[in-house]
Amino acid sequence: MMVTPVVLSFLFPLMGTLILAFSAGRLGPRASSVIGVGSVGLAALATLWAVMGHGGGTEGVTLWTWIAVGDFQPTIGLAVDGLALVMMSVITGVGFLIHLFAAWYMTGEAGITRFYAWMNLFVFSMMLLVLGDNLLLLFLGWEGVGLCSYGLIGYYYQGLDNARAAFKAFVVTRIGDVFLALGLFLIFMELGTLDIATVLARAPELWAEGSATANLAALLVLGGALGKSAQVPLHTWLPDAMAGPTPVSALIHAATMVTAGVYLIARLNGLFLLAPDVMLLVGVIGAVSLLLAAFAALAQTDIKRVLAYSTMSQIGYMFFALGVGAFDAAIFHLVTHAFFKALLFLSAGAVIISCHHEQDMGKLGGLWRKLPVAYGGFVVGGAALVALPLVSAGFFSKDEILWQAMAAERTGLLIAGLLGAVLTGIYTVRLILGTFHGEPGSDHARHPEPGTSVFTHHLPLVVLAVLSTFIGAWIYPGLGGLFPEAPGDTVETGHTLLQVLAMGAAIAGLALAGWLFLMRRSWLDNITDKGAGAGLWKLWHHAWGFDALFDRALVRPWQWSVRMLRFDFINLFMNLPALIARAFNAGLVRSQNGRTRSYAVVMVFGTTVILLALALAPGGGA
Amino acid sequence: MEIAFYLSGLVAVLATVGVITGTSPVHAVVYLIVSLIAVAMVFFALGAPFAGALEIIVYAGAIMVLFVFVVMMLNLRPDAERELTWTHPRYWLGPSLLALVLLGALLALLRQGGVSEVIDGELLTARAVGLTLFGPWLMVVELAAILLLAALVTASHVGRRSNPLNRKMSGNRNRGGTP
Amino acid sequence: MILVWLILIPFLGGLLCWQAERWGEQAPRWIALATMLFVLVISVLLWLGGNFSLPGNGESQWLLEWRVDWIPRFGIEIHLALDGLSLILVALTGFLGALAVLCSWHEIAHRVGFFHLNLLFILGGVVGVFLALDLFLFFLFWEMMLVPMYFLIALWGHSGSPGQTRIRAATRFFIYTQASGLLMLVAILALVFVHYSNTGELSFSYDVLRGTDVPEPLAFWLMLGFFIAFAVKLPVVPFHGWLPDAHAQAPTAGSVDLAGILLKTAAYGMIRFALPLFPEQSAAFAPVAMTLGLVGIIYGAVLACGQQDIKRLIAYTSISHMGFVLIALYSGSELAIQGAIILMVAHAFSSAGLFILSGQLYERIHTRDMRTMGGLWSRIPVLPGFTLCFVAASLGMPATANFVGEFMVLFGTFPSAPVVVVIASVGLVLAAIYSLLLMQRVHYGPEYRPGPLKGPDAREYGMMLTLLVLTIAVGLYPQPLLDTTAAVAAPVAELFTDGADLAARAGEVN
Amino acid sequence: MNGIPMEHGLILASILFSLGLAGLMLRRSMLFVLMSLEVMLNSAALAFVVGATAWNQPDGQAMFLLVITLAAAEASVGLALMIQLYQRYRSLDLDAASRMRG
Repeated sequence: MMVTPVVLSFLFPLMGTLILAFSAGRLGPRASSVIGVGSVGLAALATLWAVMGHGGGTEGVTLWTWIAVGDFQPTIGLAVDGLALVMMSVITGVGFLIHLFAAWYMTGEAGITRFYAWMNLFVFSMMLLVLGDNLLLLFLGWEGVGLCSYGLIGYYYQGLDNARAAFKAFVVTRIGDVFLALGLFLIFMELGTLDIATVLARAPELWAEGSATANLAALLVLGGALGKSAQVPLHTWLPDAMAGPTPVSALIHAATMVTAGVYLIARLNGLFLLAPDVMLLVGVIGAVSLLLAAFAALAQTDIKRVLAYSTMSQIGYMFFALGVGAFDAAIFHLVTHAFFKALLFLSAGAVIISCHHEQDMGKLGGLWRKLPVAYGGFVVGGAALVALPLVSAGFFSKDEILWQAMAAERTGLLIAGLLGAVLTGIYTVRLILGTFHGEPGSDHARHPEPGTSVFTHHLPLVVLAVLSTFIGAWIYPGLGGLFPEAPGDTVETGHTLLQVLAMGAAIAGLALAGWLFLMRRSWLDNITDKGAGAGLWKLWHHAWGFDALFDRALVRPWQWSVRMLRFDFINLFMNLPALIARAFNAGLVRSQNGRTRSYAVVMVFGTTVILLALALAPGGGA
Repeated sequence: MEIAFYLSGLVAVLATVGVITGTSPVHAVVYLIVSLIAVAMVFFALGAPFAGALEIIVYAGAIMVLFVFVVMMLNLRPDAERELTWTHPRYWLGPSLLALVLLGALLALLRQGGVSEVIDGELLTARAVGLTLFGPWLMVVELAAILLLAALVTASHVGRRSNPLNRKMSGNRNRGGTP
Repeated sequence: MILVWLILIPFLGGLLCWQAERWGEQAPRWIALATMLFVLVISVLLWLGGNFSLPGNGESQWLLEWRVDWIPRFGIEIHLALDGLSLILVALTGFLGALAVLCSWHEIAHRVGFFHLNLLFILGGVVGVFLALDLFLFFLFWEMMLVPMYFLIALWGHSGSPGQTRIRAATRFFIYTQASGLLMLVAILALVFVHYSNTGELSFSYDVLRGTDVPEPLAFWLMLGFFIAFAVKLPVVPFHGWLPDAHAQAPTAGSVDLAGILLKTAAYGMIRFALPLFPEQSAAFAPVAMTLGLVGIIYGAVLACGQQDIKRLIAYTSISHMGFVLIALYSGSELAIQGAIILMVAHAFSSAGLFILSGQLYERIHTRDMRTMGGLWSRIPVLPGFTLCFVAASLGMPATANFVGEFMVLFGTFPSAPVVVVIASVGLVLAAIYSLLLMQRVHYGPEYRPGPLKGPDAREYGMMLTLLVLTIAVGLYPQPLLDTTAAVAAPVAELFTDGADLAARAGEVN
Repeated sequence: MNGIPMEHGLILASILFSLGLAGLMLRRSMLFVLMSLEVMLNSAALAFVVGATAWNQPDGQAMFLLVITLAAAEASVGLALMIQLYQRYRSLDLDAASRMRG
């Protein structure tokens, strides 16, 4: 097993987890945070080294053959190419900053060792997911990430609803995983292999474009991606996943895990190109999730839930890009999104800790002078989120996506994208004004204790803030070579028109929100109190009622059937022989009435029957 | 000689019916003795004098006398009222029908049997019987003797008036034993 | 000759333990432990020594064979044979036997010698089942396993609710298996008589009976006789009634043995006897068997979620897992059958682990009712961590042996029965639900009763660690197991192909 | 005088046998049961003798002798039991002694 930087990059988190897991309480909070942050830091360095040493193309490293039975030969092998390196740098880079911030965030919490063990295991699984050269190893990372998100969401396990949120997250993502598994089975049956490179090579030969198998395979893979990236049908777990600590939300539900679906579709782009209408479906789902989440984010009171819906909508943008065929743009947006969304979450974390775990916007307010760093992070992150022209990283990546959509003549999607941009502007401004301006809603907010330690509080926020500006966009290496021809590369006309449109949308959103929340606050409040407005606000608050629908359609019947079946009725069939035996017994006992004469009669009856049989039997007689 | 056979046969059957339907034990025993003697007569009619003699001496003489002793000892009176209760057809209809069916079956078997021998009356002397008894059948005779011995022991033990089993068991029911 | 020793050692060890009780309570435990480790060592040595390549034509498929006439008149002989599959299962028996002894170190206090006698007799019977090749001898060991198990549950078990006493559970277990064993005996005898009427030679030997051509209608019933006997033990849904009661009332050692090995004897019996003896009928019966497997998966999972008693929940999960094995055995693909064997080993580790943990929980909080548990994570130092690992194994988390087994089964069965695989993968979601339910109601959630409890001592920690390391090792590198059983799975898979064209369709792809 | 056909003898024996059997089943008092038992045994003996004289074989009569010894033994034991029954239940009614009920 050659010790290349790539192998090192995912061994460090594994070692970190093992040390922390098997320390069993011997490590104090400081020691465990040092190990936890250190291992991810080393992984980041190893990734950096790998990036430097990477000469383009795909370097494969096969550790050992996992299973070898007939032609089912998945190996534990790593394939390092541009895409993998970009993902690795995001995971380890942003991951390291989040681990650093978590050291500050989790001071004073019980069980920090367990926290960092889970976080390191998460980074390890994510690295495996990204590096795996065959679909089964990818699936290993895929499920590992699910388990770690269960562990981390349910970190405060004392609270029953936290544990229930973790349970829900795992089960919903597991449903997606089952779709992916079925996709794997179909791919193996049809193409005879699981190795990603061979799959992408063999698929076009064996499957005609738009053929039933290609569509089915793409659909199943899409199902898996939806589960993990929390898109429309399987998205209900993301808002509840905010029950975990904020660094967890930052790492898992902003930067890495939710982007796994995007990575999977980008990685198997050959498969999707064979099924154009499934590609369109991806785009449509992206657009729908984008709008749905944007509207929902408008009506949230908890700042973390606003950010959760914002993540869902930004990932909607990435699916939107994938659907249009702009794989490179999707990954570009994934990277920038990782930066500014992590920044937003960490700043929110800073606010929450400073205000003694107060998350409700109503109770916050007037903090911008007292928590300058957090306020700065929110402003820069918000700007990137809204894609403030020329300054923020978000502008470049989102503009690229919209441009690709326009070039691919998907006008319907384009309009949805622009509308989404406007809505994003509105809820971001609402979030920032609600949290930092106006009157402090509670005494927690009146005198917050701002984070002071430079290394673990200010450094991550500042670095992420820098990355969220145009510098972040500039760092992105561009993966043109890896992906097939994106629609926008050939078409030239209309690019500037689109940029104007995109800028207009962003600024319009900002202006509208500013006017509404600053000037017309009272008018806005009474709209949301009366009839139609209140109804709409409640509908958006509960994210268009998906959660309630699933609960009534799936969860309640399941619980009912479990209660009904607790009394194991199939088992009753097996009691039948016992009942029959007991019935016979009761019948025969009555014949033992103790009177000798009745016994005599029975005996005589027996002999007569035998004699009659002898007499009447055909050959009877002598 | 046939007339003697049929006549005594008839007497035997009638006497047996008398035994079954009799209410007083003494009449029943006497009917039984008559029936046994009638059967002995049949033996003589058939030409088996040794069997007939044995029948009279052992069967009628010994066993029936034993019965009479017991009947006398327990001085059983005809308890008419209990006997009457079961004369109601529901009691005796079932078993007697069964007996009839059995008889029918036996007769059917006999008719099918194709037994064509005819008894022409020449005697089977006691000597011949004695020779076979102590010839090939010697073992069986010894066994019969042992059987009698066993019966003797059992009867004496079970029949004893004051046997330990009885005293312990019936200590509580009829105090003071029987007269 | 080693084979005979493999069977005799547990029996002799059992007797020794029984007598050793006079020298104090510790003696039987050490003797029992030594015996089982001895069996384990022998089987591992055999494993390292033997070569398991596919037997060329001519040399016999058995690694070791030992034949001696027993009752020549009926053609019954003591015919013991060892191949890849039985070797692994014997090693598993040795290992789980040692675990069973270890985990009942403090749990069993009264009549320790007799307990270990029963325990070792069960294991001896199981080793006999795995080695016996003569049908009569197989049936003998098949029945011999039951009696000591009955005593184990009846004498050392702990009663659930007043209605569900351990005697009732033990009797129910005994009757279920005994009655189904009777069916198998009838099938064996019928087979022998058919052979006798065909060839005039009375013999119970495996190879001879494989050759008999049984008239069509009768063959189906004989196959059914074998199938039901193994289905009761597997357990397949309609006949599963005995498992939850037996597990709930059995002592920890009994549960570990029961779940770890006794269920595997049924699967082994199917691979060795039910399928090869009646290939065409089994192929025709495959859809029914697969549906039963599916019902087992779904029904087991639904019931598992509804349980209050922790051991009953684990018992129902075993029913669900064994549903996968049943599907694999009747899928007719070599990959699936290899997967089934891996799943058997994996299930043995994960369910043994969960049972040992529930035993340790019982020693600390003296209850198995999950309603009175909760928030144990902070109260017990290391145990919840191990429980989480074994729960992850039982829900089929990759890098654990269960995942490898389950996914090989699903990959192998997909070409021949896609619909079955789709429904079975719903079982994967249900597996997640009941496993996490177990974890949540026992270790997470608000504390039911405060107060720290003592952590695992060296013995418990060692057991848990070995089991975990084995699960992860097989999960990441199952190749040694796969190579040993390759020689077994290939012929069993081919049984179906000459009958049906199912696998042929999968073959033409690559 | 062409002799008595054997069937008649056997018919007589079966009539006596079924009469004894009916008596056995009908009567409640143990004495009558014993007596009908004697009648059945006697009819069996009769059949033996008829057989013996029909085929001129002395074995039949030897068997007759054995039947009689058996009848004697059985009668003695029967009567002893009857005495016990009488002692115990003060009556000869067989149904009284039905403690062996199921």
